[in-house]
Amino acid sequence: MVNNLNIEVSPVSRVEGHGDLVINIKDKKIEELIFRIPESPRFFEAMLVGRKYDEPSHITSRICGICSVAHTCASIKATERALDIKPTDQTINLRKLIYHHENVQSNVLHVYFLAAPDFFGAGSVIPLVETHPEVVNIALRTKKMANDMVRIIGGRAVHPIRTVIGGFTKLPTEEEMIIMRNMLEASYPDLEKSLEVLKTLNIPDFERETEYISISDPDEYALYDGNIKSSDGWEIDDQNYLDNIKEKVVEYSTAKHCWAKRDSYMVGALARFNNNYERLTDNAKKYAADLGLKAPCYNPFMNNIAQFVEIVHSVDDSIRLIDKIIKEGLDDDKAMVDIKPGPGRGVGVVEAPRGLLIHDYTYNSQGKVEKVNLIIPTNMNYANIENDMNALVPTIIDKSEDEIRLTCEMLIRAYDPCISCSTHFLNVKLVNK
Amino acid sequence: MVLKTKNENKNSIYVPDIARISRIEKLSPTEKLFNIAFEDEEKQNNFKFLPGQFIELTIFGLGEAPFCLASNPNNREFFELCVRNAGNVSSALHRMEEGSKIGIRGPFGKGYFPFEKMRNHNVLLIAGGLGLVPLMSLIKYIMQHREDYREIMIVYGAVNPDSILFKNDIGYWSNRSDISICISVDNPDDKWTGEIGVCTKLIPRVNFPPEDTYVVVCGPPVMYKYVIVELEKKNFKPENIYLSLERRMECGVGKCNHCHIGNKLVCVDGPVFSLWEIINLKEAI
Amino acid sequence: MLYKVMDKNVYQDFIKALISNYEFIGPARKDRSVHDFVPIKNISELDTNYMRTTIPPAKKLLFYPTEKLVNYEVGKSIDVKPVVESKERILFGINAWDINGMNFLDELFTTDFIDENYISKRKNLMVIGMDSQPTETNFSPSMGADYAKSGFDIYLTELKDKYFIRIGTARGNEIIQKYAEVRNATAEDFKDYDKYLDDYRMKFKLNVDIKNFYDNFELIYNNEEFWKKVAKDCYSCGSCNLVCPTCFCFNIKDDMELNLKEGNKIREWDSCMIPEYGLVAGGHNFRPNKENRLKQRYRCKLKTFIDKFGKYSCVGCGRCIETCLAKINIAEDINSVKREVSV
Amino acid sequence: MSKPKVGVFGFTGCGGCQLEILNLEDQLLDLISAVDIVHFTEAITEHSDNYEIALVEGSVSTEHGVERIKKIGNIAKIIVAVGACAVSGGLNCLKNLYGTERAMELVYGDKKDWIDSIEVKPIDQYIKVDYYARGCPPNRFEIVDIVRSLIVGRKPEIPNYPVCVECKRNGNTCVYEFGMTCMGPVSRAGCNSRCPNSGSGCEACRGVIDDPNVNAQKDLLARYGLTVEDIMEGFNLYNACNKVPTVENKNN
Ligand SMILES: Cc1cc2nc3c(=O)[nH]c(=O)nc-3n(C[C@H](O)[C@H](O)[C@H](O)COP(=O)(O)OP(=O)(O)OC[C@H]3O[C@@H](n4cnc5c(N)ncnc54)[C@H](O)[C@@H]3O)c2cc1C
Ligand code: SF4
Ligand code: SF4
Ligand code: SF4
Repeated sequence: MVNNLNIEVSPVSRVEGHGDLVINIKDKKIEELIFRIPESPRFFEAMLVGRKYDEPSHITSRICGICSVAHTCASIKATERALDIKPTDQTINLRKLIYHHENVQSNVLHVYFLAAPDFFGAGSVIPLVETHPEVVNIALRTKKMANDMVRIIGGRAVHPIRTVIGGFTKLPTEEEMIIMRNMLEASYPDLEKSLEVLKTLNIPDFERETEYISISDPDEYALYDGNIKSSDGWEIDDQNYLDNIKEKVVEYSTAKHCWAKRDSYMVGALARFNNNYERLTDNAKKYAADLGLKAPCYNPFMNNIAQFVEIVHSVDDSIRLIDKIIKEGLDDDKAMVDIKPGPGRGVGVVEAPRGLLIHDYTYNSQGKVEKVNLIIPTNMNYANIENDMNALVPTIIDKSEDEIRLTCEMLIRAYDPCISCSTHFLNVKLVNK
Repeated sequence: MVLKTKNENKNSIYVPDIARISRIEKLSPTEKLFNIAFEDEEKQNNFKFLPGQFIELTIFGLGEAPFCLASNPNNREFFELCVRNAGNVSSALHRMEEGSKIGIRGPFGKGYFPFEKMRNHNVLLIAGGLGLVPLMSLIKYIMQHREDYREIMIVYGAVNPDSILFKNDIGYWSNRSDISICISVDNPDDKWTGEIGVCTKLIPRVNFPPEDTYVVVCGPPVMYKYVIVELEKKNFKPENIYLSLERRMECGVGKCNHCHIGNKLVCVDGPVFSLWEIINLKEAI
Repeated sequence: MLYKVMDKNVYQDFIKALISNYEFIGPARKDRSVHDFVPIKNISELDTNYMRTTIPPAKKLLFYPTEKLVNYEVGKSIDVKPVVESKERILFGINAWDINGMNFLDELFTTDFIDENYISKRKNLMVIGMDSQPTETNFSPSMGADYAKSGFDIYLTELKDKYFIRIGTARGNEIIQKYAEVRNATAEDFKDYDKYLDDYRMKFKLNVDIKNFYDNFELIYNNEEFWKKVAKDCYSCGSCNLVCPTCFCFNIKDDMELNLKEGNKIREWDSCMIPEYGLVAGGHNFRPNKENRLKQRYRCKLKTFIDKFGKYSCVGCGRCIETCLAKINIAEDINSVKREVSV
Repeated sequence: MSKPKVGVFGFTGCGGCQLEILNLEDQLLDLISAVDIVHFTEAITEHSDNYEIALVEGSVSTEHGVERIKKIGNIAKIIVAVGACAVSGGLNCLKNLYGTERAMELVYGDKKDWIDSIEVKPIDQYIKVDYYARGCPPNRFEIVDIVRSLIVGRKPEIPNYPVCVECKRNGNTCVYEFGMTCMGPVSRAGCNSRCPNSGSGCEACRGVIDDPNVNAQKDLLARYGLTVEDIMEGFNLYNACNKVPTVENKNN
């Protein structure tokens, strides 16, 4: 249909942050394809230098409002590792619980508020209030549940207060644990209804096999803790991430690119699903099957479905965790452990909603930060998005300009790129046309 | 436990009654006069107030503020408020149209201008700026019962000729021989032929005998100090000098304590006080 | 007043019966050295052996930090209705000075106008008093508030092997009749009680010289230097007011729901130590600096209500002293007014 | 009353403020029906340059950002700065302390020349701001309150009293009693004292009140063993762009 095409979407909306997409097609060939990020860099690695050991988790929480719990946890884990602090089991369980619900918060936001409008042909969730009120209400209720969970455990829905190195400044009460459990139980009907809606969606049929990397744990569907594992078969201890994960400033895109064994890899819900499918709850597996999601899945658009399956898993697993915590009893004496600041290096790796997140700190003898390295999931996906796009565009080159534009935007959104946290994205000054 | 439960009023003291603005008149660039009547006729008929009392006016969804009743207390059809556009409630009121609904609580204040005691005496009224508003209900009452009172004099100071309030009433009174009015402005314009400067300086010219005269003063906080000095020079007696005070008020019914000065609450014990009552209250004037 | 005595071993059953038959509010451990009055479901949660509570129990239950007063719907017509909440509750374990603080609020909220929001809750609140341990900052004996003469339905005093009971109201008497086995107090019991009171008073270590404060305050009132010194470190943070059992200042706000149909008048605790307290439209502030405000607070506590109700509006609980991060100390300042005057 | 047109804009920040708007839950639908949201990058595709109220999140840290904020300032009748980054520069200002050049070199090495990065500033350094919804993240109810006030036509009420007021209304035990420190006595309330509610000290993310008693705060923190440097570092967390009074009072 079109032979020459110049698409510029600026900014790509409904992604958290700010990214521009440029595609130049000449004679049905891609001449230039760039996903550029004018989001200004924030230099967290510099800001952290010299701060006291109890501050990085508060500061890095501000890297991203949407995955603030992930950053907080990665930061806490890195510091605890560096200072040789061992939090109690109670602390770990509560962290896992809050962690689940940031994942739910973020996945709900992404599936319903940001991605869903695409499938209903709307520009945003606002028109859906009129056309699909049921969907909007489910979204709001589920989001509220997850927000409330994070509020109860962390003190607020964004940038948690109570999660600190060594444990928690304040514990939820047993009454609150029961309230949370009831909220979780009450969410199942909505999940059922969502399932019915999601079944009707028309997900683009596109596949490209790539390397999938996530953390992994033999006992559970890993989100908070585990080894780094690749679908290509390798697995390493999280402290040694540098052995396999490489990062450098690439000139053609002027952004820090990550790669492992191949030239790009994917992280996020789909990667976790592909690597850890076995450890999902049976209920979540059932939802996956109903939605036609099977591991391994090579369709990046299915990332949205994987996110939904994770919501189900998080609800299931939270109920298990709550029962366990209630049974063991909440103990104020176990809320915090003593902290002795000193020198050391530690790495904290978690699964942020968007994928693998790495914090690496070195402390000096006064317990102040000397050196920092942060690797953020969207950075890791960046090259993979471009590779996907290069593979996708030729398959749809005969469609109308609008359709091409929308499909490309949908692909980017499927990745759920959280650009505000991409500390390494650069502002590209492009000279094209 | 000795709990006073005498007037077991089901209605909470914080619930306003609905009233309607029936007429709006612009008096100056910053002040408007509002005629208001309760929706409920019975309520309106039973609405009695004394000169000097005030009401709390609610604009629903926006806030509440106290305003003095400016009309003749004998007028039972409606009452008047004169409001300066000063903040949230007052500016919203200024944006309202005739027919709009508002909420009214009151009248409040045990302290009012003692129009009974003033009978058969001279009355000197001193107003600064917006201070004329609370005096209006007293003046209108006196003018209606003019024969009960002896000499009446109004001393009124305004910032400029434009800001003079109630020009119609003043014009009408000026043509009467049974009341004298001195008006002074701080900033005259070309057409101004009257007095210039603060109204305090008109006081020395008053020649009412002190033992036979009631004085009423109302104006901005700064005005009181100077006026009182002048009045004292003239030997007016503190128990015969009445002042209307203004403080921040949230409730109007003696609970929120914002208008608290010493052992007095402006809302329930005032807003009108005799000088004697507050003569030793630090912070009052 | 009726005087009864209850055996120690009856006590537990009495409390249990109250807990299961009423909404029962009592002291429970909060964090470390602080207690809080909370709904008690099980007698094991109750801890009457407390020293400190941050927010006075009566204030907490009768005069909420934020409270809806009026609700309205705005449409073609405007529909306004009061929001008055009232439920039957037992307040158990409140001490003498906090009861006296409540008595002050009772008087305040019924003088001139009756505040239904307060009083309807108050009428339904059954008060069972009990002595607690004074803190070092407590000077309630100086303020005449370490003993409650009224304001309670029942006052329990723990003696060696019995509880000495003062029954203040018919309602209290009914409860005792219904749920406890008691006998009339004998001369012996009164003697034991008398001895207990003497011993109890010995536990209060802080004394203030409030005797001539009423007049001395006038002398000191315009001494700017004195007040500047006293208020130097004040943050204007209002903590002293908010934790005080007799402080009652509030603001009223109108709030509309976003649908612009429904709205409320809401009251919220205010504090005379905050600069905005005396601010009026046009920007004039009647008490622009912290010296003025602290002076005002002391006058309100120690003088104003002598004129109005014949009593201090300070019961000497010491909460404001404990809570003040600037170490501003009402007890010390009363004494220093005295010292300043006598030199 | 016609619905005001509202634009929500993001600058350098974490997106958490926009997220707090999406987190309004029960009130979100009411908000959407009370105003006409014409621009909201994080949530909607359509964007329009026709708006009366601009809610701006994030601080300005690029040349491109300077142009954008000026454009918004020209269009909108009312500008609301939302969140610490927009209000005072927030955490981003720690970069200024480190030095833009040095920071670029540390993170990007010899490739630093491609980066558009300038000294971080709050938005009111470029345009006039009418109202400030402070905090990191801001209190979503306060954002609603500001919008609601603008609709009904009053000045939004933004507290100018210390966090201690809210802390006491919430009945908290002061964290100083646990040996911790807190900026509450000099920091602006409006957050509902959420940090002390959660058992940790206030970090002054809403900035300081108009007339803070800085000397008393310094003495207090010193009693808890903090040095002037510690105190400054704590203050700088969210307020490094501002000349906070503590800085000026350091030597007296
Ligand atoms: C007894 C009394 C009688 C008054 N009579 C009149 C009158 O007849 N005409 C007139 O124009 N003004 C009068 N005022 C002043 C008027 O109440 C204030 O200008 C008004 O409160 C401003 O309210 P606002 O909401 O517009 O201002 P804002 O500044 O937005 O006020 C917000 C709130 O602060 C309080 N407040 C602020 N300023 C004052 C103030 N000066 N006095 C009391 N409370 C204040 C009120 O509770 C008000 O709701 C009177 C005040 C009092 C105390
Ligand atoms: S006296 Fe103390 S508690 Fe009261 S306002 Fe001042 S600093 Fe705060
Ligand atoms: S002023 Fe202080 S000591 Fe007196 S009652 Fe209030 S809090 Fe207690
Ligand atoms: S915890 Fe902080 S905010 Fe609360 S009272 Fe103490 S100092 Fe004030």
